[in-house]
Amino acid sequence: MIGLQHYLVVSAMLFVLSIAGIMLNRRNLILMLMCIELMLLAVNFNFVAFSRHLGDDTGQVFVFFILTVAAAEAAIGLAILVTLFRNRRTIDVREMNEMKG
Amino acid sequence: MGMLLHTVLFYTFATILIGAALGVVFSRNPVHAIMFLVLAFFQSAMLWMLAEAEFLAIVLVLVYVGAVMVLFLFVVMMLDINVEAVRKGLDRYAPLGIAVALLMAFELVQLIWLRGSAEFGSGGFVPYPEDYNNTKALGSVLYTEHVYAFEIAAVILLLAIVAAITLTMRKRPGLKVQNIAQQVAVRAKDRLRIVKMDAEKKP
Amino acid sequence: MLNYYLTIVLAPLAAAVIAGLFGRQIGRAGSHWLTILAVGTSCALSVLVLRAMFWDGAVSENISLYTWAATDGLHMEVGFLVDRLTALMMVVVTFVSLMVHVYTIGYMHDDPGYQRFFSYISLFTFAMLMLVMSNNFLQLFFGWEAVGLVSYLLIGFWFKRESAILANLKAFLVNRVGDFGFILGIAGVVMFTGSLDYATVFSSADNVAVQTIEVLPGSAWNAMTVICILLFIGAMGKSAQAPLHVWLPDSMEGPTPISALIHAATMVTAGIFMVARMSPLFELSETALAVVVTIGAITAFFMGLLGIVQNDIKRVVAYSTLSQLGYMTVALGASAYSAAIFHLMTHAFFKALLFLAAGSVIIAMHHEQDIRKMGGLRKYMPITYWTALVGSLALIGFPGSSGFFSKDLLIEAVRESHWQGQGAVYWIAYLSVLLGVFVTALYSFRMFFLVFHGNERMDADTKSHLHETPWVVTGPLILLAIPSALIGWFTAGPVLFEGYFDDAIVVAPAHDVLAHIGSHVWHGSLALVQHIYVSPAFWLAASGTFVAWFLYLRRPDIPATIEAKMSGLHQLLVNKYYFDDLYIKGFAFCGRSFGRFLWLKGDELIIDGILVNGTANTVGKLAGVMRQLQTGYLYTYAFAMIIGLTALLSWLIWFR
Amino acid sequence: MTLLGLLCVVLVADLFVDDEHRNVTYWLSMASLAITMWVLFSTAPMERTVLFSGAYVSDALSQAMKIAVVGFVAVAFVYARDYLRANDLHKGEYYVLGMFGLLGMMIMISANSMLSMYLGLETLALSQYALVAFDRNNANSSEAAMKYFVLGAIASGALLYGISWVYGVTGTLEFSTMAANIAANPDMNGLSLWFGLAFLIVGIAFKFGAVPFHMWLPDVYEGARSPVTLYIASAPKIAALALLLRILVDGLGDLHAVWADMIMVLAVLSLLVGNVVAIAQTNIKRMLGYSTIAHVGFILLAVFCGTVKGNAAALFYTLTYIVATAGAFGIVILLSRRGYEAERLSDFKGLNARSPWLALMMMFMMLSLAGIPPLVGFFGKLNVIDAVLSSGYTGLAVLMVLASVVGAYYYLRVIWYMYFDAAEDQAVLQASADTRVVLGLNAMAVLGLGLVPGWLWALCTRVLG
Amino acid sequence: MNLFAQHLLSLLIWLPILGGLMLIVIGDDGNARSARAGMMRFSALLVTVLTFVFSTALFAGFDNVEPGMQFIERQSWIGAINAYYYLGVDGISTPLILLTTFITPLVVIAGWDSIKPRPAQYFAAFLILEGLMIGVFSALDGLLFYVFWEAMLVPMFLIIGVWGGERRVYATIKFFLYTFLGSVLMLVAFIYLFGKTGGFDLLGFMNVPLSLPAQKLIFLAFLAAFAVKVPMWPVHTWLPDAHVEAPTGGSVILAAIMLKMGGYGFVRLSLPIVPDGSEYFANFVIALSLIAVVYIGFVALMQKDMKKLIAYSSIAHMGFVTLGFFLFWSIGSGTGAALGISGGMVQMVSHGLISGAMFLCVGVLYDRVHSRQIADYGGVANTMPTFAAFMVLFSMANAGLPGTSGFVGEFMVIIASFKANFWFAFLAATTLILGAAYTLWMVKRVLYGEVANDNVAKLQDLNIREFTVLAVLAISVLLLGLWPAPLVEMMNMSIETLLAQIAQSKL
Repeated sequence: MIGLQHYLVVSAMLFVLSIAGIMLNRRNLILMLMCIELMLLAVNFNFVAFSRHLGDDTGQVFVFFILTVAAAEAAIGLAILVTLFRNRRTIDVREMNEMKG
Repeated sequence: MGMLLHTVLFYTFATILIGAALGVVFSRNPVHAIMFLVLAFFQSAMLWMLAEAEFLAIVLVLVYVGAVMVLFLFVVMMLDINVEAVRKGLDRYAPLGIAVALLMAFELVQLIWLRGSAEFGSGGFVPYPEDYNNTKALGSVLYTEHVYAFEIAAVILLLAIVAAITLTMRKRPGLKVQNIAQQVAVRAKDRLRIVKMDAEKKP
Repeated sequence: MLNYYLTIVLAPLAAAVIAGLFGRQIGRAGSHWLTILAVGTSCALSVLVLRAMFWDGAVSENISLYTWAATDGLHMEVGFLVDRLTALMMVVVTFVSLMVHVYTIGYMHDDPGYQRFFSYISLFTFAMLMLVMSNNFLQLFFGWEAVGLVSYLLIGFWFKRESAILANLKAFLVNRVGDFGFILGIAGVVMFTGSLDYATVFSSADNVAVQTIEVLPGSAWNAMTVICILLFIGAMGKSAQAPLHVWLPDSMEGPTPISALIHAATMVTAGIFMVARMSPLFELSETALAVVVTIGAITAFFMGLLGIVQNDIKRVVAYSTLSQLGYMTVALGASAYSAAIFHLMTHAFFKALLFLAAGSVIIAMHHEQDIRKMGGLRKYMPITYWTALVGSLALIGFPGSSGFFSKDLLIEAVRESHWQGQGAVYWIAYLSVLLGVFVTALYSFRMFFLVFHGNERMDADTKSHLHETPWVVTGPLILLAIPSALIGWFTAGPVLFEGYFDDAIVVAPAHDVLAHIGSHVWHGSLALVQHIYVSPAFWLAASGTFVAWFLYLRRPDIPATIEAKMSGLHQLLVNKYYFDDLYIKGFAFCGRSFGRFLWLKGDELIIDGILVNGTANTVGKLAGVMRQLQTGYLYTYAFAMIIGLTALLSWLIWFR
Repeated sequence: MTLLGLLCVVLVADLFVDDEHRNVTYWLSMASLAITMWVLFSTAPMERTVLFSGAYVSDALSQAMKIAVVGFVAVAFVYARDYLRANDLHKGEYYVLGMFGLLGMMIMISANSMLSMYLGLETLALSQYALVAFDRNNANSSEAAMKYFVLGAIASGALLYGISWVYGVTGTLEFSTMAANIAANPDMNGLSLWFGLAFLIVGIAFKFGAVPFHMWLPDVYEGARSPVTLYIASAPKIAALALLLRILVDGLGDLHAVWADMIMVLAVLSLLVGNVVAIAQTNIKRMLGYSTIAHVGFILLAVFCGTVKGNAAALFYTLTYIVATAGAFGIVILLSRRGYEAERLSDFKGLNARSPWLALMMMFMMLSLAGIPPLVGFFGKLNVIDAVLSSGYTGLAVLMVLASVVGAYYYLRVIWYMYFDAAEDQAVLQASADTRVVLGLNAMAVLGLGLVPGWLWALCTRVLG
Repeated sequence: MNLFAQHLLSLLIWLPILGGLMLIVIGDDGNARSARAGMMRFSALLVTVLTFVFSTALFAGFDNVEPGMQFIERQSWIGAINAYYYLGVDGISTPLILLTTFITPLVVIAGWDSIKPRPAQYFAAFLILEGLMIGVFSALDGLLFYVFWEAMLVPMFLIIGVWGGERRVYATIKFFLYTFLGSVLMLVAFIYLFGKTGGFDLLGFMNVPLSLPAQKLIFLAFLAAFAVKVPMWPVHTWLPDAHVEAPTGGSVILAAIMLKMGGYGFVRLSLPIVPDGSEYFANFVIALSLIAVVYIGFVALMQKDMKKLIAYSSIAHMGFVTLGFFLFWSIGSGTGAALGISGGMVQMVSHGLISGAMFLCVGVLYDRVHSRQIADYGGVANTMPTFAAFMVLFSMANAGLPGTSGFVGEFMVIIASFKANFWFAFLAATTLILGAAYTLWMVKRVLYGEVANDNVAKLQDLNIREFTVLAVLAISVLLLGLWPAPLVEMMNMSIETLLAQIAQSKL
């Protein structure tokens, strides 16, 4: 019987993968942003699963708002990315260490 | 829908989902990664369908695949990132990273699968009643119970617009822009000068 | 009488303050007239006081002036105890001081620090009077240190001279070693009697004598012994007893008048006075008395020996002073306090005389002090010659002179104390003082002959200027020569045997050697002189004088031969038994090295370097290392967050 | 209260149109802040009311915090204006975004459910990201914004993941219901909930900048233009405290035993890392960033106690800390001029000779941050230590004071540069009258609150009681 | 008059502080010679002298037989934590307040024209410092005490840092952090006691029962604060540095008054609040004190810098203070304990005068030659006879010569410590030798001898200002040495009260 735990496990794996992606990614920022999207997806999975498990629609409403915010977030994130690119002509994470210490 | 079919479909979609996620994480080319991400979103939508959360499944596809991913793609294309700047093998800290990730995965699975069964039971979801309409149910609470959140969400979108424009819009000095008022206010004499001259030079 | 006492004490102080602060305004003559007037007043009043005590039989007075401080049941007061001991000391101090004041007019005539000098010696008189007139330990210590201060200032009077300022530092520090013991002794007195007042302390002395104190773990020493020895350490410093004697010869760097006043007649005898004053305490500890007698004997004999090899006229007299102080100390140890004080008095006169005579010679010689460059001065300086002869004879104990009475009876007392069977130390002490007589005669007349007789060894220029010194110099010489010669005749009896000191000096009957002598030996001054031939001391003195005559006038080549033959001994004597080397190269050097070690290694290296700055540097380095963690790379940041998250999760799952 | 939110929104919309006349924007936003403040005061002491189906709460705490955030944002605006004008950055967006952020903070402060909390948080976060990147021609700003954004997104991802677990276990998003559910059903207080809690703490700690979730903070402080740094360093800390108090105390108060330990570890690490690494800094903004981390340690330790006293101490500490920090950044801003950021520590050299007034005020700020009486920072520390000690943690108290000794060094260094060294830069310092007045008031507040801190402390205790 | 007496302490605290603020507000024009700077100086002098004049009312109105506090003022300050603006003095604090008000005008005069840059700020710092120091001595509320205690660091930090010598930054930061480190631990102890009593009343602290472990910890916290301030070995190393680098006035205040706060803290806080803790650690403190006397005595001997030498001698002298304070338990029954405490107190006052005077003497030389190295002098007495007379006097006082104030405290403490243990007294008494050795050796090298170099040859003797300052100090040193009774009697009753408190176990 496919139930809550299955969904949670899928979600957990997505979450861990996204985290791994952020940690291991040494290349460009866009991938990082994508991993973040993946992470939010994992979160949404959890909400959907719990919402269904509890029989409470609030969880799904939450997902709705997360999707909205994530869209706004993506927009701002990409805008920042663009300004960064304009200033530096690169989005390589390895070259982004002007400030440190 | 049979139980077995349900199970098979779940595992199929879940496998593809995880595979797609791996693809996102490990693909060399950003465009490929985006495509993998799109795939992952589709699979998620499928799984949510299986869980009878149709509205969100549709929204996910529409909003994410339709808008956000396109935005990503757009940015990737616009910035024209050199795909060759790929990693030459993983960084030396990668093993540590992987170990941490595995540890966390282990802990989460431990929680969900081994200890969680006691807390959540191992049964499936409670199916909705026959006349349940997911979209309608969500819609009905969204504007009543969650109107406050809804308004804030609106503000956030406004904020995102303001922010994105602030950050990216700029007036290029060389850009030619119409000035309607000026155009309307134009008088003929400003543009046209009538010059009287002889049709032919007198000999 | 209180007004008398206050005047005696305060007149010199006032004079000192005025001469010191306003010396420029009142001028040179103003300064010396003022101070001489003040000290003269003191002297006159002191004589009145003595007369009241001696002839009118006035009782001793114990007056408290004001409460210095009172806390915790301990009343620290300032006051006077004037008894016969005090009265005698007052006269001695003020008289010698007066003589020295007058003498100074001549001696310091050309010195730019004229007023300062008068201020100092007047201040000294005040301090010394405070010391002797005190009725409590606090004030005693005040006077004790104050005379030390003035001594310090006066030794370094010519502060441009490196040797002088070294000598005054040395004098002060060595005195401080003594004071170190002294103040501990006072603390002991307070601990066991709860009072600083003489009367209270003496009345509870018996009680103290039966108590013990644990100085070393497990030891139970008699409290009185500990206190007395500690007090005596103070006396050793001030009265320059071996091994704390080293400052006194060096103190001759000061002007001669103060050598006479401070380093011969008065201040150095403060220790003797103090022990005599503390006789009620010392009498209760035979151990302490034995220590006193030992130290005294060592000083008396060995310091005298050093006088033989000295060539500086003042240093010879200084070593003689050391030796004579040793005699007094031996007398104290033999419980013959009166004999010690009596010798103190006669010594004050004749030694001041000798010093002033030496000063007179020095003036005449234009500040040349080496006796090898003198000789035959008799004909140039008759007054000085005769007075010096009186002084020397008194010093060696020529029958009939004041020194004769005091010294002979002192030796007799030591012999008697030996008879009482107080241990072997008294035997040795007796031998020391006896042999010391010979030594005394030897060095005294060595100097006398070398200075006043024989060839004139000075250079021609000096010779052409030789003449007798002015009356302000010779006057005091004459005035001092009189008591030096005569005072013994009519004071020996009353002071020593007829109970002059009354209750001022307490002697346990078992120790009372003077009473024994008084009843068995003493038959009056004249009788003593008449029976001189039975006294070994007389013969020893005579032979000493003879040897001196033989070696230094008759056969001046012999001393050189002896020097060469016994070069080891000679070196030992010339180097003063290497005490100075021990102190300067030993203690002082070790102290400085130790200080440097503690400073550089302890403070700078360990505490500051390792602990304080080390900690600061470690934190700084840590900061440097920790900021490396902030690489600037986004993935590091994310990594840190995720590690943090994972750590929290792990802790929850496994450790909670 | 929602009125208020709407008011902001409306004003923001108004202002948005109006970015031709910069000063108008400034005065309009100041006016709107004033109105907001007036509304807040006029509705001031009220009973705890919950609105919007449990999404919104208004109580004494929220009133107090809102007044504070509005005030601090206004101060930030005042300090910012001249700087922005001088650096060709005087665009309406600073104020607009700032007011969006303010709105986010107020939402957070009044949130009674995870949903509104999250939305408020995002409102604040998004406007902050944009503010940091505000000077879009500045590479460092963009870099800082990017770092902030990515890490912030991760943190909010973690927070959301935590929220989902808490939701899954307790079945509700509302704090009061959540607390009631947990109290009614002790079984819920299990590992699953704790896991959710751990993720929540990551989100909260990030917002505060607690070690090891602090990495963004120095870079952002440094990279952002000074007025933005000032903004970020001030009011949002109150919002973060609201986040912490609402979730951990209101919602999950019964789990105190679990979260206290985690908070304590984070706090101790923050104290040590913040104070130690700040020593090595040469950039004053970065240094103040690390100092913030250290102060966060104090705030967290106060909350760690789990007592009313502790929470009140945290609030008091946060408020007083912001007063001093705002002043410090205000002076940093004032020292900067066109094309010149006075952000190196050495820029402060000889300030006493150039302007004794500024030096004196900066000294007040630094001493307050270092916790030297009678300045107000001392009483903040006093209250926190009191709270920690009365909960019985002597060792922690000792650690705190030792850390503050280490911390004193780098604050003293600023004073040292200002007073003991000769000036490298002789440019004349000028500031508009209102800036001077506000700065003066700021310094007076640091001193005056230190002399009579009683009422503020009483207030903090009351709103949390 | 009654109103005056009721608010006398407040007046003493706030008059200088407000005066200082006024100086800051008015400021100077950076020119030390201008009329405006001159006005600043005069106002500073006026304020300090006024303060001193008012403080004599404290002396006049002091009741020697009152066992408790006098001149009490009590106002609620921070109601929420029961902190009060609570002032009051007894026989222990009054002498120190008088010392403060006495020394500060002298310091102002001493800095008259040797301070070139920013004179207004300089004098303001001293005025504020004075108020804060008086505050420390008169605060009866723990929090108030701490506020004054800590705030005091700031002006001193600036005085050393701004007007100090070559390595002033190192010295002043070291000074600040060292003392700050000590005092924050005291703060923890205060807060703990607050938790126990619900208020910050020091007298309340004295009455609250405390377990032995708690007492030990509190004692150690107090020790950290006071030992650094005193300073005791081995936390003394800030002092030589601070003294060397500080301007003359700073050194004087530091040595004369700030060090006394440590000693004051011991008698006001450690002993009565944690008697059993004090008993437990008494021998430890005594050991440290004796180490200070002996060890530091040797270290002082080798110093090449006059100020450093005096600084080290201060440490050694302050060793007597702590020694005297902690003798109670070794003495046991009977008299002696009060003697030790009185001795320590007298030593504090006297050391305030003497070390201040010594630093002023060095300042006189420094102003002329700009060197503090002993080696740069020699034969100063030739060119500056008056100065030499003063310096010899103060050196003798420093060496503890009877008749000067330096003797009184040492004498009392040695007597008391003999009662406690022979070896305590033995080690303490070594100061007679060591103190004389390092002080007089310095005197010898600086004052005596031939004129050493051109700088010395060009020296001018004291001007009227310097003469006044030194003369006033000299008179007070002698007066206190010849008649300490008024001072001692002022303290007797309070010390008795204190001993009663110490004897009462709080377990």
